[in-house]
Amino acid sequence: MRDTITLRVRRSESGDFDEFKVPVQKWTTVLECILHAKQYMDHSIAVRYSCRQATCGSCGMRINGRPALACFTKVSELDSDTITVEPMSNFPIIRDLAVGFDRLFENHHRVRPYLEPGDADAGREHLQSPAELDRYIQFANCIKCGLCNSACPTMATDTTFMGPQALAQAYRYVADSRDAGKDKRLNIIDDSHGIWRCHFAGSCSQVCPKGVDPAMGIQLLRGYMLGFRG
Amino acid sequence: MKIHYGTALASVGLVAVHILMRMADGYAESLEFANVVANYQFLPYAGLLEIMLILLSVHGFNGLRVILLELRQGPSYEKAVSYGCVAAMIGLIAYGTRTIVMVNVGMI
Amino acid sequence: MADLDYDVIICGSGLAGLRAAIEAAETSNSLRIGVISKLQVMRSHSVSAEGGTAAVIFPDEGDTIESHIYDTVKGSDFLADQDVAERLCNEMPAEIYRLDHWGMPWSRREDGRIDQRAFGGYSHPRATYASDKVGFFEMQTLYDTCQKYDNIEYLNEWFATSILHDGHRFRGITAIELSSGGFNTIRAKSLILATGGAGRLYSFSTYALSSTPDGLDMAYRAGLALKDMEFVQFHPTGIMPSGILITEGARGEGGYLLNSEGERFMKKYAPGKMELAPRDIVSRSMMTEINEGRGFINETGASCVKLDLRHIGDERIKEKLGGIREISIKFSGVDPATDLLDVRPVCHYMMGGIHADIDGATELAGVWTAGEAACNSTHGSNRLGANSTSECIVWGRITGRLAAEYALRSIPSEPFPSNLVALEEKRIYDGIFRGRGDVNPYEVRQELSDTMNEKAYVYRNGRDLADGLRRIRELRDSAWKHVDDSAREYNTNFTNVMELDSMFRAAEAILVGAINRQESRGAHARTDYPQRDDENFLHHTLAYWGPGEPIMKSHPVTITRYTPVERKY
Amino acid sequence: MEPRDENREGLGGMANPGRYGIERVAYWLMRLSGLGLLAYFIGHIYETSSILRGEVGWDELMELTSTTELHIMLVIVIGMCVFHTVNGIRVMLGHGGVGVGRPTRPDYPYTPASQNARHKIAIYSAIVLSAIAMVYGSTVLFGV
Ligand SMILES: Cc1cc2nc3c(=O)[nH]c(=O)nc-3n(C[C@H](O)[C@H](O)[C@H](O)COP(=O)(O)OP(=O)(O)OC[C@H]3O[C@@H](n4cnc5c(N)ncnc54)[C@H](O)[C@@H]3O)c2cc1C
Ligand code: HEM
Ligand code: SF4
Ligand code: F3S
Ligand code: FES
Repeated sequence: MRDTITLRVRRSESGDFDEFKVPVQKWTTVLECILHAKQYMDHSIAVRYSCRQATCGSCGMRINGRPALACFTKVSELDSDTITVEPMSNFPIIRDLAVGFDRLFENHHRVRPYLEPGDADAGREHLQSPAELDRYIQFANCIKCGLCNSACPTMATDTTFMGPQALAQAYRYVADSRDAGKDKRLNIIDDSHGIWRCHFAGSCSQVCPKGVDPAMGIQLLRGYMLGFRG
Repeated sequence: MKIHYGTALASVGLVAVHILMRMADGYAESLEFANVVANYQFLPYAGLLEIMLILLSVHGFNGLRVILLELRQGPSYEKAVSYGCVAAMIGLIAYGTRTIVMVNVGMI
Repeated sequence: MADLDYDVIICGSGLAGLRAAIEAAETSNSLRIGVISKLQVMRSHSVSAEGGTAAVIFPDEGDTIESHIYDTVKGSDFLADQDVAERLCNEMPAEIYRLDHWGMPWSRREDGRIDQRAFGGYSHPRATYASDKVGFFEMQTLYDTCQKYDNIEYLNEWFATSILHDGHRFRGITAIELSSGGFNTIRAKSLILATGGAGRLYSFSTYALSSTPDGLDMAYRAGLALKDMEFVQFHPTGIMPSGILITEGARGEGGYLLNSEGERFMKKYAPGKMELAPRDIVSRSMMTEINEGRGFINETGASCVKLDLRHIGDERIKEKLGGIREISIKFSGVDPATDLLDVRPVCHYMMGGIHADIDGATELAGVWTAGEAACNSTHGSNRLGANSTSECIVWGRITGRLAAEYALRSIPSEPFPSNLVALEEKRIYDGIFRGRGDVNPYEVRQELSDTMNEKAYVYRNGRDLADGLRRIRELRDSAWKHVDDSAREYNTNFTNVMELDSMFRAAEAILVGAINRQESRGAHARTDYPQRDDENFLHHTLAYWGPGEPIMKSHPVTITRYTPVERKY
Repeated sequence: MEPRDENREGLGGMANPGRYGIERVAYWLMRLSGLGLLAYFIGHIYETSSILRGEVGWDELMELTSTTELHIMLVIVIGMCVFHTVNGIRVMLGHGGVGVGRPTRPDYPYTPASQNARHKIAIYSAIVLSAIAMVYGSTVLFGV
């Protein structure tokens, strides 16, 4: 086990990397390394974080080239003496590792991410079997970290693509047995920069830290639109 | 995109036939002038060529359009790409059709 | 300096804040509602809540609201205001169904009904759950539901710094936009403070790194009281070494706590409830075991006990405790289906907060407070698990409605207190941002929270507390007030110093409250005063800001139907 | 906002197949082969139009295109065509939601069901088939 590693942080002001030697232990996460560098070596590193347990979705960044959550990546897993952290691509940089999410939030908003009420009785619960729950629960795990959008090849060039995050959320609500808003949602994503811009490259699912598998959601959703699924 | 899938699906069989024809009587023979002309003048085959021409032009240029639309955005750019691709598509179809029709009716 | 204008401003976007936003938006679509959060709104600490939300939804199976009320009051060691507890329990069932209609993925029974699990201190399984990510799913449900309303605006990553009032009523707040560094005045007619708990006062903590007392401090500096701050909950099962929470649901699903003799030691302390006794009792029992030499030593050198979930089985763990399974495998390298987890009591909740009445109203007209930041005395001296998310939702709704109605009829006549804006700007920029010093504020923050951990943990005594207070004041007076980083954009060092500034005042309120309360009640266990003393201390503590020290007062407990008795499980 | 300000990966991000799984390679090959085929297709239409110039013109062109370089090109086109077709069928099925797995509760460590063996096998088959076709094509074109 190493006891120090070299952390390379991409700085937005210089456009270059700054290097820090940080101590690590068996459990040290990349976020802890960055915070160590920030707190004791160079205060000016800008990074977003909060929960430190992979639930808030704040700390997405590129770690050794791949999009990942800093708090959910242990140094010991990376098996390397240097760790390079860069801001997530396909998001505008605010400063250093902190990027702007306006577009992601907007796209999420666009797909009507809420139950459209049917004719159920508001005074009690909908009945929903565990099997029906399982049909959408994985998509409900999305923490809006944006890693998928950062990995997607369409996102790399298309500024108006809705992106895997939002499309997977469209599927999350369509697949919910309590929802009555399928047609409206399908209409919204049937846009020239909507669902058709996904080419099933799968990178979104490979980087998703929560097992959401947006690629699956998107293809299943498209199944409805192509008439493969009822 | 539905057009894209439709044209792709439809052309799978046709392209197969087209290529198999090259293989059926040997690659070189199939390309001899007389054989080629005979093929063109055989109406069903000419029809097949024409359909394939249309399908693949639509598919190919639409594919190109998709890639170009993903590369850059903006209303005027997108319009230009779409019209450009449709124009190229029509041009290619027209050009190919001219060959097929003229050979078919024996204008060589 | 920009100037924004809303009808209702909601400061904090956890469960309480977002629930309030929806209610306010529904009250009238002519209201402009601003939700301001120092994080991106959906990333609030509430996403970390794991185990459940308490409500009585199976009266057909023998559960009663009455029993929920009594459990809450008994759990609070009789310091809860009983009318408030009653309101919580009465309003909750409808909220569970409302969340269901908004898309909450509640875990289900085979017949399709919403399921519930057992939780500490309850006489019925009453924790409504969604796997073990209740808070996360609730946050998602509320945030997504917020998307329906066009009259809610989000101020993502805006750090609120002070409350503006004209001496009679609320007029606005000041806030810094993190991405640009701009200092802004936000005018509004009413305010809901939902800034959450402040558990990062302790270094071993289940809280998000952003859970600091700056929200509480805003109220405190505006002259509002902080109530019952000495009551800090220590959750029995923080996993080593990170302190991330292993939900009480793990014991609710049948987990055991074991000491180094392999014994389920809870049988000595709460034979009736075993591992599902209230948290204060379990945490004290664990510390007693550790102090008496029957603990384990974790790899990190800290002492702990073991949590055994193996008999629950891999499949059930995956189904009901998927989140903690992920956490233990990832962060501690232990699969709960095959190995024991090292756990230790960990700072988890603040019963105290901004003094509020049963409606969540504070002492300043136009300001309400809800959620963990508020202390409307639902939880008294010890909160039962699963009652906090409930409280957030119920008082989110109540305050959302009241603040919206107030905004609809409010026409302030006094001039806008621009002088306060100027004073605040001076406090921040001259006092803090451009302060001088050579002590690293991050080190100070670490030391402060280590001190709290050492001196005001599960068991306390007068000497330690006084020591802690002295240490905190020494730290405060050292030269830490400065920010090396002069950039305007996304300057988190600046916010760190602001947070640290507030931590000193909050820590002081906790320690002074704890020193004054010479009894043991609920989460506040004094080894030098081991008994509860209803004669002298059956009252709430209020702390008002004072120039030298906090000004301490007391406030009566509302007792409606249950007279205090000895608390046994 | 310009893509550059957004820190978009740009063409390089789209065209770099190395960092993710074989699915990303397939995506990249699909695009490349599509464009390649389009280019060939246009050339092909032009080529065949020489038949209008009678037997002489046709033979002239046949002569002209019988160079080794162009035969190599043709072999590549065969490969592209087979890959594009086979992968195209896979992609169309996938896009319709066929064989992408079905939603369930995900358990840590998460393995995305859509990135499953069926699709990986299909991608490898497409590559292998196009290799076989290329070998066969060269035997025909270059004669053995
Ligand atoms: C790990 C963990 C697990 C828990 N599990 C459960 C459970 O199972 N059941 C249960 O009932 N309870 C549980 N709790 C308790 C419960 O989660 C919290 O009490 C509750 O989520 C608090 O919600 P809130 O809305 O009051 O505040 P929070 O969610 O803490 O939100 C605070 C908000 O205020 C904002 N804010 C703070 N200061 C400022 C400022 N200066 N300017 C602008 N914005 C500011 C923050 O950005 C944030 O948006 C748990 C707590 C923890 C720590
Ligand atoms: C006959 C069998 C063919 C099939 C089954 C087929 C199928 C497909 C499919 C499904 C796509 C969409 C890929 C995606 O969205 O990711 C596609 C794209 C494309 N195809 Fe074809 N195609 C065939 C032949 C051709 C031919 C002969 C050409 C050339 C004229 C061509 C040109 C293109 C182009 C340029 C694209 C766009 C590239 C992309 O988006 O990835 N295709 N094809
Ligand atoms: S789908 Fe996965 S990667 Fe994408 S935002 Fe959600 S959690 Fe993050
Ligand atoms: S990476 Fe992009 S192309 Fe589709 S499958 Fe995922 S959205
Ligand atoms: S800090 Fe919350 S996801 Fe990493």
